Amino acid sequence: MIYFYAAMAVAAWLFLVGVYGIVTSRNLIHLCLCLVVVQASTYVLLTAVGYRPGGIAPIFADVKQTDKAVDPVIQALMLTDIVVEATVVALLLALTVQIKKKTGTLNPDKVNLMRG
Amino acid sequence: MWFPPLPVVIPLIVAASLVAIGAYLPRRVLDLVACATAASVFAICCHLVAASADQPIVYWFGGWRPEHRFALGICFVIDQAGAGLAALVSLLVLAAFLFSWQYFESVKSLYHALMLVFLAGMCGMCLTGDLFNLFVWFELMSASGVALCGYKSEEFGPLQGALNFAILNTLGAYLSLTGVAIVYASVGALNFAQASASLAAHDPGGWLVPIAFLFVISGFLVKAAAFPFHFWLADAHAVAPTPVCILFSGVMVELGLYAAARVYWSVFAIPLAAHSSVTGALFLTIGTLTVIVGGIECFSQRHLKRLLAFSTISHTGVMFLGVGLLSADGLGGTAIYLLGHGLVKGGLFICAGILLHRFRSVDEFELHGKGRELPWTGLLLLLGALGLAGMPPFATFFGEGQLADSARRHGLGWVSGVMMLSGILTSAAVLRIGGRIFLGWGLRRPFDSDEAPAIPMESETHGGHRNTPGTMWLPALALIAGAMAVALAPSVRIAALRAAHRMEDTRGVTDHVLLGTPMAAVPEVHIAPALGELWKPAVNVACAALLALAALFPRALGRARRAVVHAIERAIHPLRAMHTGRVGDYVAWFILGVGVYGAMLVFGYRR
Amino acid sequence: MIGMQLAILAIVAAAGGAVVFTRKPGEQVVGASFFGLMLALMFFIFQAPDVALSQLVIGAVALPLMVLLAIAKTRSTQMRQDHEREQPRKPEREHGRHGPDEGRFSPPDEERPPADVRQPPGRPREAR
Amino acid sequence: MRHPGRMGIFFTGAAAVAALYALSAIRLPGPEDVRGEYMRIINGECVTFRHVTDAVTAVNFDFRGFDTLGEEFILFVSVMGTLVLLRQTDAKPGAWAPDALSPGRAVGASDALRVWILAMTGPTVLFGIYTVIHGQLTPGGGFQGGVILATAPLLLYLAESFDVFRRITSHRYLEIVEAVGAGAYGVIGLLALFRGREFMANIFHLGKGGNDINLFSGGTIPVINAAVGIEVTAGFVLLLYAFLQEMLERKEAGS
Repeated sequence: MIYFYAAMAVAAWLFLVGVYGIVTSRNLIHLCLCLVVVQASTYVLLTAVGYRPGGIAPIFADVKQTDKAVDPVIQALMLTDIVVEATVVALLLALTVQIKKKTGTLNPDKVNLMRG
Repeated sequence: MWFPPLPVVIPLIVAASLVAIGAYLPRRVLDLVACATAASVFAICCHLVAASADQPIVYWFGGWRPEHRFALGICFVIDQAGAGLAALVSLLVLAAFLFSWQYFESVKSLYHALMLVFLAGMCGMCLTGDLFNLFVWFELMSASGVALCGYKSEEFGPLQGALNFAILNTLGAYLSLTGVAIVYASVGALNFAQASASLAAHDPGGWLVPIAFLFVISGFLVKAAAFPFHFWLADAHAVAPTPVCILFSGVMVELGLYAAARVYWSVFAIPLAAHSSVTGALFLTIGTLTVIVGGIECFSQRHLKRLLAFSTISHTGVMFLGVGLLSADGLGGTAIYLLGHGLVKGGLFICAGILLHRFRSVDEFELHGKGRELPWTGLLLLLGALGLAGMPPFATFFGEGQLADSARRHGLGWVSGVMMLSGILTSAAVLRIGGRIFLGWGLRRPFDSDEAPAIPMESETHGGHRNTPGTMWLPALALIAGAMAVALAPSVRIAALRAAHRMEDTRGVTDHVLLGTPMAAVPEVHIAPALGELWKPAVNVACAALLALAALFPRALGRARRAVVHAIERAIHPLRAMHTGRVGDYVAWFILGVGVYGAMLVFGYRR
Repeated sequence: MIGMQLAILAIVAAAGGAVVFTRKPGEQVVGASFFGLMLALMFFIFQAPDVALSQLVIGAVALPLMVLLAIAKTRSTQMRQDHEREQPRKPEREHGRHGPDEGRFSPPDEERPPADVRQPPGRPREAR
Repeated sequence: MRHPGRMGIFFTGAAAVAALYALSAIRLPGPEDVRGEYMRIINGECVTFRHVTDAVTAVNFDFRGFDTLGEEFILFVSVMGTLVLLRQTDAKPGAWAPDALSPGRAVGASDALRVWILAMTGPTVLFGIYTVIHGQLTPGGGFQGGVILATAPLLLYLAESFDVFRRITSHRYLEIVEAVGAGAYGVIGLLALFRGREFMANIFHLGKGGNDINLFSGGTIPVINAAVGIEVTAGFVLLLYAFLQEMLERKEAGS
């Protein structure tokens, strides 16, 4: 079980450090990559949830099905999660590029139309 | 059994086809196809509402029915609450398509495709019965929402609005996914019914369940613009194209609330039952704070769309209060209120769109008196303001009456006072801006130099602006008239209450989904007497009108003016200062909100 | 096995921190790519080869590539804007009717007091 | 709000959230017999009942195929959204900054190196196709193979020029391919309705006997997998295309 607690701690760390990066970010591209770190926290958590000690990958080409395997459901969820990550980052980067064009700065604190 | 998957699948396939061949089709054909799709989804949802009147429809995708009581696949659990909300969604999408008939002259098929995918995501959220599937539709809705929000990417405002929207919602979604992972880690199930049954049978103990609950709903709270997760909403709604605003304010925000309520009653109600007062207190706290902050911010805006966005925040607070009563009649009242609010708000945003079309601005001071040319739009705006105030015969009146009645019976009479505050502040704001624009009352310049942002807007239309096309004012009229007509028939109110009873019957739904046991009959529902509450809207409107007049004619206050203005500014300033427009601040507030609400749950559960 | 698992988790944690604390996007991309690679390795060690392959192609290749392109684009925009600042240029769009709000777009690199230093609440506004 | 205020808010919240993580961790994971059931059923059934050896693919395209439909469209809508945001619609050839035409040429790479990069394109395509079509047997599938395939045109750009990249990846054509890939998924799901089954039911021939597992066994699984592969390939090429074109736009490059 020790791997699980370690993974949980890493997930919490990645979430908080990523959010810290977003809060303090002075560059929108940096901010996008911090968001990737936040999402990695869900990967780490899901990986640990799906893992079974001593389990093998859930691919039964060479092994009999009775062998102990890890959880394929969680892995399917993670595949979804990873694709979502790529697409969200693509959208954010497109916004970033346009913001740079319009305002000449990438600092999220300098562009600010929505005060009050 | 044809119909259950179609509200999601039809728009998706049509969207894909529009992207493939849309470039070769004339604009009108695109509009027609999009409208026809939204209309057919509306018809299907209405059919589903009727078909699920007796028992909820359970639809297993791929035919994976539960084996040995275990749900392998994904299911839709369609009850009247979900199907009704999906019907409202498709109706508003139809209105948005009609409104955009004259809009975006240069667009190709991408706009229609994005709107249809948005529709599919929202319908999927309404109907699903699976935690991860809910997350998938939530993400689909967010991704298409961001793209639509930033649609006018040649301006800066939409870019910043879309950026704040995307970052906050993505963070919320990751936290939701963390919650889903925690649920899966403890019971190994993703299906609502399965997770609920397993959590009830094997409660992992400790604070696990409340924390998982908070994580799961935090993404939905962001979407629902609960305080302090609400900042993104005003930014995004103020700048999104008008047809998109109709959907954002009319239903997307409410869908966040719906998802939180759905997850609570479908999964967590039984394991959290022993501490339902804590959960109720959480929702009531969120609701109260959201009503007050949204209302005050709403009143201090000068940009009509942004003002309406803050009013949405305030009204979501009312709905949070309704959910926080954690009772079937409270939930039913919320449903009626949601229906009325969605329609009224859609109509009001269309009015803002008409102003933008005619005058290329939605700024209170720029448009001073210009609205005299548009008496009918002004009348619609007035009606909308009355609808926000909860005036009969608007559905908001009946919803609020039901909520107040339910609150009184739970010994929470103060809740109706908070709800009145929301009605007063938001309708006062709309009346004030309407008086200034359509009657030319009041000052031409902001009285207070520390004014709210006047976000530069560009017109969304080209060509002649001498008249308002029928495709613009007809949807507005229809929506506002619909908000008046819909709850007049007691059968609608009874249906809403019955739907709420069904939604709340966790055990019955669980058995119905996993074993196919028919659900028990709904008990006799209690419609709150409406006429005895008539003084409330009267007080609301009177206070709102006074407040609006005072804001329009501050000099009439005479000597007291300085003191009054001073006091109001002191009250408003901290709230305004909170809303810095910087995404880093918003994210900090998000984390603080999750932490504080989590602490509330943890300390509450120890008792 | 357990040692490997703990080691890769530690590496992932460290790499994630490095991504956040590298403030220059150009260098950060390298870190992010490494981070993606380590996540893929973690998936592999935890018996998730399908996920590892996805993470490898997306997290370690496609995503850093997009970020690199975005950086290149913003650099070229910066060059153009620097170029234009040397010569006076016409405003792109009329903001005139919004008078007081033009200042909300802070030009780049120009040091100005933070926009949120506002009038403290206690002072009467009319005096100004 | 000044910066210190923001950090105060953040650290207060972060401490509480960290505590929430810790409090939930001490009760996790739950009892093995409860949470292992889903996994046991799927691992037990995917070979016998679905004729595929990769359980993850079986979950993705069959047991929980409806999730994957939504996910497909998340990708679809994000690509469309990126195109909308970057407004890549009507750029003409010749509008690129000359030095950006080919990084290979720009840095003065030798012909041998460029030929080598070009030669890599073939194996990349082969490997991508292999990954896609073996999705149900070995790790991989439409998503992974699709992204690999999408990097092949990029190699052409690196070695040759953006015009070559553009010529083989016509924007209009790619959009159609992407839409067809995404729409095909929904249509395959709909086919089951016409057969009187539930949406997304696996109505195609699964395979002969109990142990017939090959590239075409699994009924709808390989078909959906291929559709996903097509959509992901086109989607990621479009994304790369949009960002590349954005980077190379001469008008903006200030030359």
